[in-house]
Amino acid sequence: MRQNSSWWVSPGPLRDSWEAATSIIARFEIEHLQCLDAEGLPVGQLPAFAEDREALLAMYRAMVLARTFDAKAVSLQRTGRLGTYASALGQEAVSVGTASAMRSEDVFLPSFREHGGQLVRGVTLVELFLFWGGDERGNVFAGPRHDFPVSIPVGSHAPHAVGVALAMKLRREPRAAVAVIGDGATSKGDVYEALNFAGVWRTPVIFVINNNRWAISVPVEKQTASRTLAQKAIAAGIEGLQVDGNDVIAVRAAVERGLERARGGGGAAWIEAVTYRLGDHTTADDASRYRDDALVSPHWHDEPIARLRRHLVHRGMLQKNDEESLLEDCRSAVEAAANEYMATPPQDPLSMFDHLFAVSPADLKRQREAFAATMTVTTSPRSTR
Amino acid sequence: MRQNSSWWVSPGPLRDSWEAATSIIARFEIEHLQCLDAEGLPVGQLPAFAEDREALLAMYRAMVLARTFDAKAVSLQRTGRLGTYASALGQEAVSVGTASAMRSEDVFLPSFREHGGQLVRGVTLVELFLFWGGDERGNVFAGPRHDFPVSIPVGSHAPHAVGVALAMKLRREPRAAVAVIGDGATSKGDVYEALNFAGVWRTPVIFVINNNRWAISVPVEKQTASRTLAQKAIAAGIEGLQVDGNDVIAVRAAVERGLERARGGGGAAWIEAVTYRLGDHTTADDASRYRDDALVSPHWHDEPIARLRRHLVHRGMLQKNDEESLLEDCRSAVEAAANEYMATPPQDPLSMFDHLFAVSPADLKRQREAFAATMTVTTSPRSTR
Amino acid sequence: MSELSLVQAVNAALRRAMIDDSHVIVLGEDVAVDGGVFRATDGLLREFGTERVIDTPLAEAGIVGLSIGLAAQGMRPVAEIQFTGFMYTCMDQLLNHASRLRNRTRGRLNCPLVVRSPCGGGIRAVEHHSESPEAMFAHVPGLRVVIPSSAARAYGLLLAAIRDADPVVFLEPTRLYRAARDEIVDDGTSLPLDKAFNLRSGTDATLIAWGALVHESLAVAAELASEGISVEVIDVATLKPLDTETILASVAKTGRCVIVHEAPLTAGFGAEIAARLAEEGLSSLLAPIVRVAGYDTVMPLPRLEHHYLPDTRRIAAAVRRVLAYR
Amino acid sequence: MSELSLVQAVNAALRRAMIDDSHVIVLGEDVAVDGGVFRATDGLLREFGTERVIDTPLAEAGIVGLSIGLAAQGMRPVAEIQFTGFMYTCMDQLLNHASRLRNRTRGRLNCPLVVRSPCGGGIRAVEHHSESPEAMFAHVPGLRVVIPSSAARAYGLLLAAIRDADPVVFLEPTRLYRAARDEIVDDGTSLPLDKAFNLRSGTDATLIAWGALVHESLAVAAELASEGISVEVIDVATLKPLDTETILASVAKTGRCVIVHEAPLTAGFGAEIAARLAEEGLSSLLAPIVRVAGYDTVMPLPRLEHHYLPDTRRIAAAVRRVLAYR
Ligand SMILES: Cc1ncc(C[n+]2csc(CCOP(=O)(O)OP(=O)(O)O)c2C)c(N)n1
Ligand SMILES: Cc1ncc(C[n+]2csc(CCOP(=O)(O)OP(=O)(O)O)c2C)c(N)n1
Ligand SMILES: [Mg+2]
Ligand SMILES: [Mg+2]
Repeated sequence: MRQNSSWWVSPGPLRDSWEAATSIIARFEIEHLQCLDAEGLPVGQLPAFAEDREALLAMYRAMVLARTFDAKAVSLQRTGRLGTYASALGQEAVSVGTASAMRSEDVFLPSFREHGGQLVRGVTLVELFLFWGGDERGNVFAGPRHDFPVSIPVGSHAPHAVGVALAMKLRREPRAAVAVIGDGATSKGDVYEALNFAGVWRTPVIFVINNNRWAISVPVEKQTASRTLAQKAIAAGIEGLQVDGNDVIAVRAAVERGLERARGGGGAAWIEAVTYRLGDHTTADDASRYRDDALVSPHWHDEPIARLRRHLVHRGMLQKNDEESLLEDCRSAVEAAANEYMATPPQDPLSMFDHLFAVSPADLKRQREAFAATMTVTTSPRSTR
Repeated sequence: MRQNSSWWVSPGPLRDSWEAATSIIARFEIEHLQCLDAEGLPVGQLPAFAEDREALLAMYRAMVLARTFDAKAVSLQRTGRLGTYASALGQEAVSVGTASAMRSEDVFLPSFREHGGQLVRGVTLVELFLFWGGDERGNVFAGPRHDFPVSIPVGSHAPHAVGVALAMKLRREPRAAVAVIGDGATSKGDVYEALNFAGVWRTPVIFVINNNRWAISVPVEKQTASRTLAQKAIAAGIEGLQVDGNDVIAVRAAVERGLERARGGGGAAWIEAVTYRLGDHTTADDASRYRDDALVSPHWHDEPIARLRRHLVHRGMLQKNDEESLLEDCRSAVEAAANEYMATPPQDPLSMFDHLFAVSPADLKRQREAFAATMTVTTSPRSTR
Repeated sequence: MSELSLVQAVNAALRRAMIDDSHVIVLGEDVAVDGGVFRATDGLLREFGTERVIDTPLAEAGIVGLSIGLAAQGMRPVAEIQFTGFMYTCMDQLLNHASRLRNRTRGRLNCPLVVRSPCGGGIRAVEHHSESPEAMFAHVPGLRVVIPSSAARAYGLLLAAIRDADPVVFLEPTRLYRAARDEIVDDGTSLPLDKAFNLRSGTDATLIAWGALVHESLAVAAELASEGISVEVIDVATLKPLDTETILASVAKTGRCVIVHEAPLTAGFGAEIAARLAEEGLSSLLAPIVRVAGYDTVMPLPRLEHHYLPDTRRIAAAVRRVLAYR
Repeated sequence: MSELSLVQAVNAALRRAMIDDSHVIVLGEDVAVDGGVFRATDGLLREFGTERVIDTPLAEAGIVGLSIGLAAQGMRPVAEIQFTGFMYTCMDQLLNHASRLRNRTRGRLNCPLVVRSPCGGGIRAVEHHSESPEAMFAHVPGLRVVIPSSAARAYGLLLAAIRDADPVVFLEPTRLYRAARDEIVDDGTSLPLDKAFNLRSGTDATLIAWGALVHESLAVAAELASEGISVEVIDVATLKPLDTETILASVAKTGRCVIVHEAPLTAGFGAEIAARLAEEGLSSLLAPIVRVAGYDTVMPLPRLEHHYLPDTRRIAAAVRRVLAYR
């Protein structure tokens, strides 16, 4: 029997201060994981993969590639050669750390800000440009055939991840699904429903929350009163964990552990990766309307690429010329892809009819024919960019 | 720095058993409240209202009235004089305890199994019969004008409760909204969205979860992996509490405390009341298809009316003849209401057109006229029951 | 060969599909242990086990959403939504994802999903248990929409829906669950998903209906036959894709058309059929089209429900009206 | 009097309504500090404060659901759903509750709620940002559906919607947000919610449209006028309740009718208009009705989007077709 617990005492006036006969029936803790501090120095022992220089360099390169892609995409958008684009500036560790933990046979279900992870998974730069350039062929993914395309309706892919994972579980495959969602997405009912399904069925699914602290103009403090996003897992009886999302080693370690548990039958995991959105929400957004630069600038010190670089340098794993050639590699890969993208002719407009059904119904075929007839009337198709 | 926490160790094989650099950043406890044990004996000191015999007798009477209504409703349904009906057998304490804690100016938003609470709020027996008899006038509520009608889509009224509470908060009224939902409803996204809104805006709303352990044929263990339903509040940064839902004193005490906090600006509360559905899901259900009587019978010992009766008898607050007259009162009130219900002629069929809009559009008026014309053609209206 | 009710036919088709294809799994609220609140999935748990017949938590959007994930992974989920009134929360998943996954990925991923749900009124149920939202689903590119009106058609069309490579919304009229019965050979023969059923041929007028009201329409045709009026009755069980040919051919013959549905009139699927006639069959029309539909009101609670539902009286009056037009 | 764009007219109407009635509050994602992603709510936070202009968490069903609670308590919530593609999750709340609360309680509770949302394509946006689901909302008894096509109509209709005692779905064509401009006197004058706008009178054919395509329709009428063809253009800005009279009167005069909308053809709202003509205006029709609509496909991503959207070429061809019919 207890009294004066938070329920009975605070907040608000205390009137009925009788000795309520309560007992504690459940306790929970939320942990935070960090492997590198802001200066790139190890905090405690590092996970095994961090002994492997190649593994670290691969992640470093992936983050740099993502950021290079990002800058190019923004500049193409500014000059009218790409559609509205969501930059991932400063959040590369969440995406890259997550995807680096996965096996190729796993399935990645990204939100619209996980370019880095998609690249790690084998989506090509050209595919990414095509997608953001408004071309469905950007979702064809010659590489990861089972990965999902970007999900635009926030959080709506969370239940898909549970279904993918359930299929794997029913077939007894040692695979898992990994969905990335934003902090804003954690307010959505479909995400919660997915989490609850994942909990009760112990499906091999990992939810990674890219907590970049903003949902467009809404800071995470106005998104939810829960002190951490990790604790939302408690509602579904799932293990939740918070990681430093600017620490790519920590992100990868957490997701790897989650995947390992999931493959071993341990069920779902929910990992909040705390990072920061350094740029605008998208190219259509002007963040200066709702947040001061002064709020943003301190976070530049924490950004994940510099942190890993400091770590690599500290460990003598990255020389100046390594870095220069890596940067140059990324730059030329991105330039080449951008050029290939821009040289790609648009799809045949008739393609809009051809992928709704495995077998087109007669009705739709007729509409296709009617459209084809109007096409031939037009002398030259209007410019598409 | 810690190691060997649940995240890193269990379940599943332990491979990367490096010393993960985790720290605990949040801790939570879930309390359980009981005021009367199964035998009706006090557990610890009782809340102030429990010193008041009238208050306890009023709750006792309300539970008995609800159960009497319930039995009559089931019997009318069985004989074709009422529609499908959801019995609240065994769950009267949740409903009555909750409503007894409320002030008349608060707003009650019940699920379809809270007849007891509705009666306490001032909904009449005749209104309840009309509603379950398939007559919209049963939702007119001469008494609690602002209370919501029963919500049939499970959990969908949870966001309404937040809106009602927000209106109260914006107007700085010391009022609160109280929504009752089932254990099954806690799986729904809209309920979670509502909870999250309530948390971040600290609206004066109390969610009471009637955890009767079943959602039709699905036991709560198959509904969610969360050990308690109370802990779901943690996801929204709200205080959660579990109470013994067969202990009407505990339910009322918890809801009263929640309301008091809410009125004092303390925001929302989420109270799981653990009880048991002793009957079928509804009159359309046959629970023997999915659960053994042997599973149910032990719960008869815990049922709330007997518990409060034992308590009252123990404290000398209820004599045999008090009880007989109380039972008789309830029975005759229910019989009178049933007769009044059955004697109530159906609404004018034209009424189906008259309440969609404050001002009917021309189109709808024309449909109404066309319908009226077909009505006059009919010689005698078909029997409606 | 045995006589089955519509709900038994659904059950038989599910069973057949599960025997034929191990990827078919059934999931939904109360579908496993309880066998479904209408018993549509009765016995499947016993026969196919807990990994193929799955009771879900109470969360319709999630059920459809996770079924999309299952389908994208090559499974063939058949999800039950307990009543069509609880399908509106699934709209987002159906419209934004199920119907689009193939197109979005140019065929790389696809979504062979069936969402079954009991629809329509007339069973004196509480609110939200009597909905007819077929027009909304039919408006969604990439979805197929089916509403059987007989046990035999339920069997054949459900099999086709489950075998189809794309998402199908399969609405089952509750009013017919026990009332409609047929002799059915459970041999796995499916019916095409794009052909309307000409149930009774006639020369004076065409009655177009689907779902439960097919029966009222047939009754009216029979009634009028006794007066020498010959009414053709078409069951548009596969609403989408719509079999315009069968409709146009019939109206070309009769020149007069009544369209019957239970859903509210405005923007109901009857409008689409009328529009196609006004576009492609205008010259055949000897009389204005008449729609007999639910009113633009909320279906009343049971005591007044029968006033809302189109009945033989209203249908017969409409047929007489189109016949009287000169 | 000042020239305002459509989005500025929306802003002005919101401001006016908030000045006039302290119960009006605006809520939605990014509506307060950011002023809305299209700036429709710009400046309202500064003027009316955090208790009347509320940034919400990211949860559309919840936003509409809690707005119903606010409305039932006598507030006048104007909720913004950031894009119509994210309104499908609100379908349940709109259809099962907002539209029914008054009827369900025989008028004891009611729901004066406006849900605003930018709709339609043509802004080269990512998927789900170009939807036209008006037909679905128009099918729901108890909802009003409005789509303005000019700044002035946006102003007058939004004021009317906010003052109306019942729920209104108010869809704003993004393509017109900056493109459509009018001189507007911000004096609080509203427009009726049940009258179609006859924007150009003509005698040879009737063009019926709503939303952004009203402009393409007007352009076609102007183009054809130079050839001596006289086309009447009707803007059905208040889709529900539908002003059938104005449509019937026009077609009675012209005998020929083309209906234009951006949403997919099948079960789009054009079907309802065609159906009403086939029911009540058949004898006026000198030619088959033609609908120029989106195809029954998913609106393509931006590179092919313009192939999907009905354009002046398709509309003009349709008008010529109905005119050529003898
Ligand atoms: C369901 C839904 N509602 C609204 C939007 C519009 N929108 C796009 S991104 C965004 C904010 C998302 O925030 P968060 O989940 O934190 O992801 P982030 O953008 O920060 O990566 C919003 C509101 C959307 N895409 N989907
Ligand atoms: C959204 C929704 N889905 C399904 C149903 C059908 N249904 C009615 S009650 C019920 C179970 C509800 O369980 P719970 O929330 O525990 O409440 P209880 O019936 O136990 O009081 C279901 C599935 C419904 N009414 N609403
Ligand atoms: Mg974010
Ligand atoms: Mg329950």
